[in-house]
Amino acid sequence: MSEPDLLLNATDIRKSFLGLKALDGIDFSVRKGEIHALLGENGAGKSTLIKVLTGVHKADSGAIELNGQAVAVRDPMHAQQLGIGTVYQEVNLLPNLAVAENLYIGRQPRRFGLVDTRTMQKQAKALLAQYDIEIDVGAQLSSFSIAVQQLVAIARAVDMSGSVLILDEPTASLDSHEVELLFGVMRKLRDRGLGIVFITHFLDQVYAVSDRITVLRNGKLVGTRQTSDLTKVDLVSMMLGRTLAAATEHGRRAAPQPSERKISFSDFGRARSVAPFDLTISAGEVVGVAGLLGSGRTETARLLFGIDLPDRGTITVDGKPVRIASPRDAIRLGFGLCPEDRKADGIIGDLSVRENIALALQARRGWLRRMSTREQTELADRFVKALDIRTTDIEKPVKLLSGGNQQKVILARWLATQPRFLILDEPTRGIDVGAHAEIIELINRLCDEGLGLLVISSEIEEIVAYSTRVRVLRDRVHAGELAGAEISTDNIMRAIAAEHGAAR
Amino acid sequence: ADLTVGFSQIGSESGWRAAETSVTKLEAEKRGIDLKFADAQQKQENQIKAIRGFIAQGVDAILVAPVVATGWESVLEEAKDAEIPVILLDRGIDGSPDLYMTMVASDQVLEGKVAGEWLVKDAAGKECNVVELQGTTGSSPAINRKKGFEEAIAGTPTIKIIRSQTGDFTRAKGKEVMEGFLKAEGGGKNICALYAHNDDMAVGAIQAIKEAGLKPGADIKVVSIDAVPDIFKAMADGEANATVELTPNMAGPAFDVLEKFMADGTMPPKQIITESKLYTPADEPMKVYEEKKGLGY
Amino acid sequence: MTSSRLLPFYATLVIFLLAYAVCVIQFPNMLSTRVLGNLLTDNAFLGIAAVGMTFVIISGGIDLSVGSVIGFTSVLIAVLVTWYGVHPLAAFCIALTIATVFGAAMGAVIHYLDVPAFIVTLAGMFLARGMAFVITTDSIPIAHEFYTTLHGLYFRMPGGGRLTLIGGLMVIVFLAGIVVAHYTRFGSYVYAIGGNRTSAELMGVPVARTTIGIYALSGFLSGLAGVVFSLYTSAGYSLSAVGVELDTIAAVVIGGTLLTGGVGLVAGTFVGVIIQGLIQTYIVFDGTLSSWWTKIVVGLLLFAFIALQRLLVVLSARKGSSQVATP
Amino acid sequence: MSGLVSGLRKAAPQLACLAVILFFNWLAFPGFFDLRLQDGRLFGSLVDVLNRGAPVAILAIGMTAVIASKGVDLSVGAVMAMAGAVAATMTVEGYSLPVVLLSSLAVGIACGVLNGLLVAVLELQPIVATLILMVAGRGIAQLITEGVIVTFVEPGLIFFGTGSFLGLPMPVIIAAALALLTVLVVRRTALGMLIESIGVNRSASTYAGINSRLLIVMIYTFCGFCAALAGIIAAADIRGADANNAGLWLELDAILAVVIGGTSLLGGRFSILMSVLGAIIIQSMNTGILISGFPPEYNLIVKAAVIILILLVQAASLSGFKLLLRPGAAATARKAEA
Ligand SMILES: Nc1ncnc2c1ncn2[C@@H]1O[C@H](COP(=O)(O)OP(=O)(O)OP(=O)(O)O)[C@@H](O)[C@H]1O
Ligand SMILES: Nc1ncnc2c1ncn2[C@@H]1O[C@H](COP(=O)(O)OP(=O)(O)OP(=O)(O)O)[C@@H](O)[C@H]1O
Ligand SMILES: [Mg+2]
Ligand SMILES: [Mg+2]
Repeated sequence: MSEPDLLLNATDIRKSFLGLKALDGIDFSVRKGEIHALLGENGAGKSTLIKVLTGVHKADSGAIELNGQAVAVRDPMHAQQLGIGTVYQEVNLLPNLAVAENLYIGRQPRRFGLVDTRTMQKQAKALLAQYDIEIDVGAQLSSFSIAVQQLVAIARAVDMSGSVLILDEPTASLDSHEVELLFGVMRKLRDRGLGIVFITHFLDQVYAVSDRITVLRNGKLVGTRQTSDLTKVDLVSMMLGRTLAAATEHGRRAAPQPSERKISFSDFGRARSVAPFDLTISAGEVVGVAGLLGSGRTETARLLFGIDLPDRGTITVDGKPVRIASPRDAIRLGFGLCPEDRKADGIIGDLSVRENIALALQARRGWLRRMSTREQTELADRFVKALDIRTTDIEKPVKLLSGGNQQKVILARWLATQPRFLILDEPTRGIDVGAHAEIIELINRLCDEGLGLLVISSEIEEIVAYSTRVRVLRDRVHAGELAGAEISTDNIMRAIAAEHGAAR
Repeated sequence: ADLTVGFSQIGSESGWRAAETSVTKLEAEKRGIDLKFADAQQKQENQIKAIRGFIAQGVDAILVAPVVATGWESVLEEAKDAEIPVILLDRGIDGSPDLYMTMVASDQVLEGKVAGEWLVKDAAGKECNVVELQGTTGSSPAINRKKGFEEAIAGTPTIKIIRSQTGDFTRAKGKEVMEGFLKAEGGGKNICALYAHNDDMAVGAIQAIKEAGLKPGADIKVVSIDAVPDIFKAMADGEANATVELTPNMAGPAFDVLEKFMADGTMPPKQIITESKLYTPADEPMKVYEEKKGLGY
Repeated sequence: MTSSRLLPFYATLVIFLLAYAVCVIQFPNMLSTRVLGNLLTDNAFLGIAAVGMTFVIISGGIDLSVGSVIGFTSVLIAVLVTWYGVHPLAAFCIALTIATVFGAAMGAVIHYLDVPAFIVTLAGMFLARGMAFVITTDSIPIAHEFYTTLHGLYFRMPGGGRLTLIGGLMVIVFLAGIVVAHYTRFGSYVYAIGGNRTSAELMGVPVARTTIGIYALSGFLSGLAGVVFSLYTSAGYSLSAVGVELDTIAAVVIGGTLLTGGVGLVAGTFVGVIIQGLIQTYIVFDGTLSSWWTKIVVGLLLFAFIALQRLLVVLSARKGSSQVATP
Repeated sequence: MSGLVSGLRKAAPQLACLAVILFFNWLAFPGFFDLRLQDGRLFGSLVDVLNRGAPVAILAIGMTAVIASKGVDLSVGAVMAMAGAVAATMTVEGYSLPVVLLSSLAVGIACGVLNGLLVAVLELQPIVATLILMVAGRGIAQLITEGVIVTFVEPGLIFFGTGSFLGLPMPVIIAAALALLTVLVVRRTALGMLIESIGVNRSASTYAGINSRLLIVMIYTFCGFCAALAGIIAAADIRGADANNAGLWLELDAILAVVIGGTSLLGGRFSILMSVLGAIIIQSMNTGILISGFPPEYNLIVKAAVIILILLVQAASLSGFKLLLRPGAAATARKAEA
């Protein structure tokens, strides 16, 4: 009954978590030689579907066929044996192992029964070269940035996928160069006859590579279409269940009135981290930070927020000199930072959504002045509504939320402190179009109220969309700044590419 | 010539042990012996290490208070090869007597027997239910003192051990276990005597008996072993009835024979058994208490 | 780059050499083959058990049953050989099998019931010691000619030191441990589980099999340590090796392995064991410390070693790479 | 009211275990549940369980905070010995009771601060950091007493071990008061949440502005305080300081109590009252062993069996009995967090 070129066919998949129907009768199929985009809002059930397909979760009901034969995928190892390679949403690698070991664990080349490290490293080098990564594959994975780790995860999954490759938001925090490389690889694999499942929130990327689109909403299947038959507007309304008013194109903010309320960092730097730089952020300003992977953007943020201490430089807030020796000092001055690595530095997984949102505010108040549970609940309720955080209730441990919703929780944590200066490192990573628009709108509104913002993003369109100034980093040096009408995708690209550094 | 002697002590798990250590140091000082002391913290492997260390240092003689009877052959063999005489303190070891020069020890079985015989005499044919506080499970004094006591009462069917549990040689456990015994035996009404493998446990148990509203020494007789100062105080207060002395001065006789051997090569007898003297309230307990207090118990 | 992982190991090694030099300056006798031979022989059982503990700790677990299993095997062997006349080799096989199965069972409970290793192995610790008591509370000497033969197997080094069979066995176990940790898939699984169990599972690491294997290995090596202990003392005693688990954990950790799992070296553990032996030897050579000062000094030396190690690691990390430590 | 109900539901497996153990105790000794009032004081095996369990319960209260912060404190036993030694020697030397108590508690606090600094500032692994004091601390305690059991007769100090108040033994009163006070402080201030937060993810907590270093030092300090309190009680109970044996191996009992109470050794969510319940379970088992009349060689086997029983009950109640029938269910549950 199945089509001949059907690789993977899942029918009527159901899965619920404690009464929450995460998947409610989903049909999903992957054909030979296609790239199939799986789309939907945050919490729609995309990752859950992937986990069911790869044996992480057991479906409550439903059937999965692989190459026309019914299979019951026992666990991820079994899925791998069946030729399904997967990159899960959060980077699920082993930071304490070498890069090469991460790529080959469980299938290391052996000589005389022992692992042949030299061959393994040679193969690993060759594998990563396809993605333009030249790194010491013997070094620990944790010594590389999230983006590199993501690429390693992709390289590993691609290398292992015999027939199906599943990528759950692989491009979040990759820059356009890496994304292009990845698409190149995906197309090559498609031409070899693999079926690829691709989850993303970047609609441009969907149109750039995919052949078919399946949309989920609230755990239900909305439909599957040929990409060529579906316009962007229709796609968005399929995903959201409504049309998105004007949210897709947002006008650039005008530079705010020069204000006395400003924060200046001068001659700020740290050896082997970021070269000394000057940076001033006035109230109402949005400074975008652009640069290639490893150009020092995250390190700049860490420096500004007092996580790493500068070797040199001074800070003044509203003209008065201040000292920041820890994140606490920064927070006391009204700073906030949404970190890039939300799993490691952002969420407190076992605590509830409510507590996660209240945390920074509570920490600032000090332990003696506890926020009452009611106060916390009100706060959390307010932000759950404002940011449209999808959760069954605010007492749910935050680790059980979908990736994009976790990101929103962290954003809420900082907004709750009513900061005057907020640093966002890849803030829209994994956030869906609808929420994306809402968050940008929120940012705009906050800036109108006098918030200063520093946004680090790999998505240049996004930077163009809301920055009043753009800082460009190259090789750990603040290499240039664009303002006003200079800000455009082309100009930023050119600034990034100028004198291409030796770092990569 | 000054002698250098290595002393491998088990540890400092009890007041008696601490006293033995300080008496040994005192005796060595008195005789101008350079004593190398090593505390093994209850571990045989540490004692073996210590003995090997002494051999490597080239001491003139070694004193060992073996934590357990077995397991000394190969290390003592090495000492013999290095021609260093070894003297055992407190207890003997299994294995060839050639391995050591002599042993200065008490007879642990006898200690238990003396305690048991006292009880047999004291009970004078009346029914007597005894509860027993054992030492650390598996330790040789616990095994031997139990054995000796049981031998002594074997011929007297009126005396029965009704409960026996370990109190780990400590005061705290002695008290806790005694509390349990008292509860389980009708508030202590069924108990006529307590036999504790050491005084520390007895002292703890005496408190438990008092707290249960009974009179130790009268309602429940208390007999124990070691003769540490605190039990004499209890005896003076009429709360304990008998204790069997285990002298902490094992080193004195050891040094005596050693000096003689060094002087003219006299081989001592293989065993020097210390006295297991019984003390009762008749023996002027307060006087003994004062005597013993300075010894580092 | 790769050397950053070896850093704690080098630091430990340097500290050991320094400490040894200090000892020798104070007590020239300590520079003798006798002392070196003793370090190997006297710590053989500790070292062997510590190899197993290293794997357990790298995997993010802990095994508190080590000391009890040593005690249990030594009693079992003694009873089999002395009371039942079993040949020692056969007794070894029986004991090792039981110890391995015991470890595997603990691993299975840890994995399938998803309970902390701390608690499971604590129960294991009680159980093994309890079984030893039930077999017998007496200490049982072993007088079998096979033991005498084995005792005769040593290499006399110039200067009177002995490289004994059990000392050599420890070295072999360490070498094997290093190979398993770094050159087998099992070894990489151990590191993987310690790094992040969930990720390891998602990456297709056979977590169940590996966890059971790790504790089985630890059980086996504890059993082997028990065999060595029984050779060392020619006896079996239910109270032997009490608290050895803490010594092995300390050795493993001094050797630079993180208790949080995922990071560590078998070779580091070797240095850790030898350092502990050195502390003991130093105290014996000194010979003036009272019982209590012995404990205090052991604690202080332990602290000195660990603090120095951290200092070296932090200093060279600061010099070596651009890596910024997370707060 | 609903809080009580949900609390009871959460405690169901532990309460079930306790009930089973108490039932066996009753089988072994039919008078187990008897209580009688004498001289205004309650007597009975149940009171004994509480009384004997009090030191471990007090240790467990401090240990809970430490474990919730993803640490562990092995030194509590040694700190008990030190505090007891200080209390006893100072009493013998004639210092007044308040001075004695304060000094003794100060010793515990100092030890806690030391542990906290080693963990938070030097960033040593908690097990190792506290192992140092575990070894050295007992030595210091013996140094204070010079290896002797220092016996004292000061009724004021003894009252803390064997006195009674409101019909209950003092140790029980102290433990209960400490537990309630701690719960109050931890839940009425933000401390509880902050501790859980650093226990779950210290890095993220630092990013959120929590002073994790200070908090960790505070936690270990509190644990040291609890240990000192337990040490005073233990010494007062036997009217003497037994430096070598006081608190010996009690750190394991305390950790066990915390884990039985459901706090994960990996840090995070904790409950003080549940840890106290854990301590009571352990003591019921110990008392049961004492009154059962089994030969002592079987003590450890019984202990192991009870721990295994508790683990099984907990595991079963966590995910229903299907877990036992279908191995791997726990693993699947864990994977869900990926
Ligand atoms: N283990 C779990 N327990 C309870 N609820 C869960 C669990 N895993 C996922 N959920 C819930 O299931 C729903 C679907 O989550 P899923 O991660 O599949 O969303 P998603 O489509 O991948 O979203 P995103 O785009 O944000 O990644 C969410 O509401 C989430 O909170
Ligand atoms: N492609 C690469 N090859 C080798 N090393 C890289 C690469 N990309 C990043 N790195 C390393 O990763 C580390 C982290 O860089 P950092 O996080 O400051 O960069 P970033 O500009 O924030 O980039 P990202 O977008 O990854 O966050 C740096 O040490 C850098 O050298
Ligand atoms: Mg997702
Ligand atoms: Mg970055």
